[in-house]
Amino acid sequence: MVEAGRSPNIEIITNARLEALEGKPGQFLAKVHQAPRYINEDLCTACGMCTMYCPRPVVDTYNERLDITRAPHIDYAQAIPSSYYIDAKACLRVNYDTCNLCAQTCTAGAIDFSQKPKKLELNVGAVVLAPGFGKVDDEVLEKFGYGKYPDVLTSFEFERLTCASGPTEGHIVRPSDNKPPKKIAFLQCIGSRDETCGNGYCSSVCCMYAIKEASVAKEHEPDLDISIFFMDVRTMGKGFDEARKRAQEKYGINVIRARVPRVDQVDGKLALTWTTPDGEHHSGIFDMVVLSVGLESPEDAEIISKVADIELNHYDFCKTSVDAPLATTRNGVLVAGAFQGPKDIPESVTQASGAAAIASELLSDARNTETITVTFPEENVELEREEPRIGVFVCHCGVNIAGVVDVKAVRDYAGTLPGVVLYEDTLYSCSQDALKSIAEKIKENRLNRVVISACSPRTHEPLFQETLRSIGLNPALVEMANIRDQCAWVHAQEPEAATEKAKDLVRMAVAKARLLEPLDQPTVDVTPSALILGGGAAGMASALSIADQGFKVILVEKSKELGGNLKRLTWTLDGQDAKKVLKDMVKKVKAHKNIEVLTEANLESISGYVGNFTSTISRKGKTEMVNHGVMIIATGGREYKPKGYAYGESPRVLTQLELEEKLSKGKSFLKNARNVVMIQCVGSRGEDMSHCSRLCCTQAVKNALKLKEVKSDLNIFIFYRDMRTYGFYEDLYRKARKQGIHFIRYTPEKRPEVIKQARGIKVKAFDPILGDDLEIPASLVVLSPGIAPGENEELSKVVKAPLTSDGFFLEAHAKLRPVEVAVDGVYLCGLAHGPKSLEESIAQAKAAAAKAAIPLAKGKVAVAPIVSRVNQDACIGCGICESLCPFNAIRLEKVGKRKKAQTITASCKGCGICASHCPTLAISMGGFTDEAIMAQIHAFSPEGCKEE
Amino acid sequence: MAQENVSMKENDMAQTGFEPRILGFFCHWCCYAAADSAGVSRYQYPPNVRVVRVMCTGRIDTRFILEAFKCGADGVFTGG
Amino acid sequence: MAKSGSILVLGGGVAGVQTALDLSELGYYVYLVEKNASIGGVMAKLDKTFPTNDCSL
Amino acid sequence: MAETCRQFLKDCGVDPERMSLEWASAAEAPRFVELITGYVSKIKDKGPLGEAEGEEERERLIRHLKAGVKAAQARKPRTALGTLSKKLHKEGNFSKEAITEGVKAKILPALRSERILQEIKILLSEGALSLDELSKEVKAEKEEVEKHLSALSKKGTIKEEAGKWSMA
Repeated sequence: MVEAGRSPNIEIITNARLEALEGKPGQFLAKVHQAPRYINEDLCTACGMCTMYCPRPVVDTYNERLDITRAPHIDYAQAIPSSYYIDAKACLRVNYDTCNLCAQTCTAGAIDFSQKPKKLELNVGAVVLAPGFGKVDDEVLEKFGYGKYPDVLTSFEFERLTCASGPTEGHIVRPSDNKPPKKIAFLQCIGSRDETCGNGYCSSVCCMYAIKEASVAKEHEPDLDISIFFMDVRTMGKGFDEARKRAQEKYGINVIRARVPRVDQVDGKLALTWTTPDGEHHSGIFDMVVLSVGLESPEDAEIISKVADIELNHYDFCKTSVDAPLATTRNGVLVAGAFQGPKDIPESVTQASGAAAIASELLSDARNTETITVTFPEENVELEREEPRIGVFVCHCGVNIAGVVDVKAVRDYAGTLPGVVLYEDTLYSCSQDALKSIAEKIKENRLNRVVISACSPRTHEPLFQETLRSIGLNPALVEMANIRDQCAWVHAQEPEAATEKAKDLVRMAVAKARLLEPLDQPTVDVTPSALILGGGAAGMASALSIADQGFKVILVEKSKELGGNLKRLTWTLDGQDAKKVLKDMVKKVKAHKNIEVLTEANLESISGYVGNFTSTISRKGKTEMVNHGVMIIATGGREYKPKGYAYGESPRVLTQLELEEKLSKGKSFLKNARNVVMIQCVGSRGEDMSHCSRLCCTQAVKNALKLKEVKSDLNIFIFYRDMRTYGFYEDLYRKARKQGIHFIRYTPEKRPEVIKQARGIKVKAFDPILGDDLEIPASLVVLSPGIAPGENEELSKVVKAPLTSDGFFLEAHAKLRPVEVAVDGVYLCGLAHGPKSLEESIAQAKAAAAKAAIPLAKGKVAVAPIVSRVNQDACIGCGICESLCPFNAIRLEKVGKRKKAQTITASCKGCGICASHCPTLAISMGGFTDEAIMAQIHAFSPEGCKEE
Repeated sequence: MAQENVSMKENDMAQTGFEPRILGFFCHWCCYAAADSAGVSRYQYPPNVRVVRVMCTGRIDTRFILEAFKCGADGVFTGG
Repeated sequence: MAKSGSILVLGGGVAGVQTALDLSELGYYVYLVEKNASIGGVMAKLDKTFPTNDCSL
Repeated sequence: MAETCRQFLKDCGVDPERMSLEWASAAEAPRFVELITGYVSKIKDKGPLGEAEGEEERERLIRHLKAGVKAAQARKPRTALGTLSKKLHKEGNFSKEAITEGVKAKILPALRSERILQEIKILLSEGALSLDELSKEVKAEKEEVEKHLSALSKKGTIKEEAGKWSMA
C-alpha cells in the first residue's frame, strides 16, 4: 500500500466517485467528481493539532463506530495519503461558517476552506472496477439483537477490539460494562445463505475470519470460553482446513453445528437457544455475541452499474462468466475483488493482478506512452567517502514499540555512540510524512550513514533504501535495528530488559553502519519471452495473455494434445459447454503468432536467473535449449484415484468425471436406475490426502442436478461432511435441496461403505438425524475424489521451488504474492497451486501472466547488490569457493598467468559460504563484510571489545 | 549449619539471578524470518539474545564464534 | 486515434491497490479513484489475517 | 563449520554445548520460540562463561580465545577446512562420522597448533616464562610447546635465558 502512495505512476484521487464513462475500449473518457478534503495534502504534516482543537466530535468509522474522533482527522496513523481531512458533514466552518479553530491552530497553513469540489475528465484506455463489498443491513442484524443489546457486536467491530491499535488497545471488553467477557458466541452466516434477507449466497470468508478472531481472542485471554455456531465449516482455501484443525485443537474452541435463530438479553447477559442436527434442543448464556456478518454487494453497485454501463447479477454483484471471470458485460471494463463475488484476500489479490493483465493485453500498443520515469539524483560520492556521520531514528511504531521499550531512552543512548551526529524518535517512521522528514534531516545534517531502529529489514528495508536513493545516497548505507518484531513484541512483559536489548541492538547496528560501504546497483537485460509449463486451461490462458501483451511464449505440454483436465469436463459450473470453451482456447493458442506450442515435451533442467533463464526441453527423444526471461508453472493436477468403495470392482461405481463423460454421451445408462448415491471427500480432508479439494461439493451438486434434469424420478443421496458450495455456488446447493436431493452428513469415523452384492450394490451409512444405520440399494455410486497434485516433486527439484506438505507448489506469500514462487522470475497458476475451479484457474492464470509480464515489459531487472566480491590480489586460486558454491555463482578464470576466483554477480545469492571458507580471506560480501560482522560482535559487548 | 544454609541461599539467588548474554547469528531467509514471525504472533521468549543478521548460515566463520565468546558471550546461537 | 496508456481503477481497497501497482509496473499510468479519504479499504482494518496471522499492512 | 567450531571451542577450554546450531524455517515461529527458550535456560544452568568450564581463571580462557581467533584467521587451518569441505562435498558424504573424523584428523590439529603458537607469542610479549609455565598456561604438552619454541627461536623471534623464554 505504501508503494502505491510512492509510485509516480499512480495518481490517488480520494473523496471521489465516477460520474460517467463515455467512449470505447482504448479511448474512454471518465468523468470523476472529487469532494474537497479542506486540508492541503502537500502542506499537511499529520501533526494532529487540528483534531485536538476541534470542538466537534464525530464517530470514528475506521474503528467501526467504537470510538470518537473529531471533524478534522486521519483514518489511521499509516493512512495514505498521509494527510488529515475534514469531515464536511460535521464541520462547523463548512456548514455554519463559524469556528475556524483548526485553521488557526495549523502551523503548516494546510487548512483551506476555499477548496471546491472538482470535476475531473480523464482519458483512459481501460477501467478496472474494484469497489469492494458492502455491509449487511442493520435490519438483518437487529433480528439478532444488534443495536438493542450493547454486547452484540459485528465481527468487524470485534476485529477492532482485538487489534492493538484499536479503541481498546487490544483488550477485549464488553461495551455494556467495560468488563472482560468470559463466554463468547460467534454466530455464522449472518446475512449469508439466508434467502429471507435476499442473500442466498455464501460469503466465503466468514468461517475463516471467525476462527481467526476466536484464536486471536484466545491468544489475548486464554481462559475465554468461545463457541462458534456453524451450519457447515467452509474452510476450503489452500491450507485453511489444516489451520482450522490446528486452531480448534490448540485453543479448544467449541464448534457447534446449529443455526441460532435469535438472541435475547436476560439479566444483562445474552441467551441463545439452538437445535443440533440430532434434533436436541439446547440453550446457553453468553457474555458477548459476535455476528459473523457476510459480504454484501457494494452500496453503490447500482450507481456503478449505471455509470459504467455494466450488468449486475441477481445479487447485485458484477455479472461475469466462468470463461472470462474478470470481464464485465462492457468491453474494456474489468472487475476484480469482492465486487465480482464474495472472496478472501488471496483471491482478491489474484483477481487484481489478473485484471491488470487483461488491461495490459488491451493496451499493449500504448505501453509506456503516459508513464513518468523517476530519475534519482546522482550519488553524492564525496559525502559518502567522508568520515561516517550517522543519524539514528528510533521508531515508536505507535504503541507497538513505545508500549514496551522506552523509546526516548534508546534515542538518547544512541546519541552517546561514536559517529552518531543526529538521534531522533519518530512516531511511525514508515509513514510518508516521516520518510519525508527523515530525508530532509539527512540532507540538513549531511548524514552519510543511517540507522533506522524500528521493525524488520525483511519488510521495511527497501522503503528506507529508496528514501536514501531519493536524496542522492547509496541505498546500502542504511542499517536497521529490529526492535519491534524481535524485541518489543516478544518481550512485552519485560519492558526493562526489552529496553536494554533495544539499546544493544542499536549499538550493534551503529557499529555496523560505521563500516557500511556504497554498493553498485547493477541491472541486466531481460530475454523478452516466457516459458510456460502445462497446456491445460491455466497454461493456455496465461500463454494467451502474455502473447497478447506482445511477448513471445513457448508453451510446453507433456501429452500429445493441449487441454489438460479441461478435456474431461462437459459442463462448466455456470452451465456452459466446457468442450466449446476448450475448443475456442486451443484454436486461439494455435493461431497466435507469438505462441510456439511444444507437445510431448518435458523440462529437463533450468539454469540462470530472472530475466535470463536457459532451459533444456526434451521432446520425442531429442533435447533443445531455450532462452527465456520468465517461467510459469501451470502443470495442473489430477483426479485422485479412489481406493476402496468397490471402485474398479463394480461398473456401477464411478467418479464424478467419469459420470460426466458418460452423461455427455447419452442417458441410456440411466434407464433402469432408481437410486444414485454420491460420496464426498473421497481421498480428501484426511482420508488419504489431508487437504480439502474445494470444488468437489459444487461439482457433485452440479452433476446431481444434471441427473435430475435427465431423469427426474431418480432418488439422489449425497453423503457429505460439510457442504462447501461457497459463493454463488450456494444457489446450486439450494436448488438441489429444493428438488428433493437428499443430503446426509457423515463423520470421518463413520464413513459410508459400498457393499457388493450378488446383484448390484448397496451403500451402508449412519444417518445422524435418524441416529441409525441406513442401507440404500444403489443403481449407481458416484465418488467425489479430490484433486491430487500432479508429478510436482520432480519439477520442484528441477526448478528449486518448494512444495506444500500436500504436494502442491508453495506461493511466495499466501496473501500478497499468491502467484509467485520463491524463485525470482518463476510464477504459478492453476491446479499446480492447489485445487480450484475453472474460473479461478483462469483468473489466476491471468494474474501469473501479469506478474510474468512485468520483467518482460521493463526489459531490465535489478540484481541484488548483496553479492560476493573477490580481492584478486589475495586470491590464491585454490578453487575451494568454486566447489562449495550452491548456485555455481563463482568460478576460476585466468587472470594473467594465474587462475583467480570471480563472482558471477547475477547468479550470486549472497549466502557467503565462499567467504567463510576462503583460506586467505580474499572474499568479502557486499553489505556483510567481515569487518562489519566483527564490528557487530564487538559492539555486542557493552564495554566494547577490540580486535587484536 | 546455619551458615551453610545462608550460603546455599546466596548460591541459589546467584543462580536464578544470572542473565546470560547470548549472541545469535540468524539466517535472513530462515531463522531471522521465523523470529520476525514469532513477533507478529506475539509469542514471548527470554530477552537474552542479541542478533546479527547474515544472509545465510554459510556466512558464519569459526572466528566469528570465537570472537563472540571472547567479547563476553555466555553462549552463541546460530540459526539456519 | 491512438489508444490511451492510462487506466482508471475504481476502488482503493486491496484489489484496487494491487491492480494499480501491477499496471504501473507494466508500463501504464493509473488513476486510483477512491470514495473515502484514504486508500486501504477493509484490509487496513484487519489486525491479522487467516491463517498465518500476518500483519495485514 | 559447526563441528570444527565445537572441537576447537573445546580445545580453547569452552564447553562446546555453549554453541548451538539449529534450524527453523521461516514458517516455524513456534519452533523458533521453543528452541530459543530451551537454549537460554540451558545456558542459564551452565552459568557465566568460565564457571562450568572449571577454568580457575577467566582470563586464561579469554587468552585461549584470543589466540583461537588468530588461529582461525590463519591460512593453514583455513586451507584444511576448505579442503575437507571440498572433499566431503565432492563425495556427497555428509554423515556425522565423516565430518567428526575429518575435523579431528585434519582441521583441529592445524587450528590447535596455530593457537598454541599464537598464545606463546601473546604470553611471551607480556613477560618471560619457563617451558613448564608455558605448557600449563597454553594447556598443551611440553613436546608441543617445545616444537614451537625451537621454530620461533630459529627465526630469532624469541630467546632463552636461564630456563626462561622471552621475546628477542
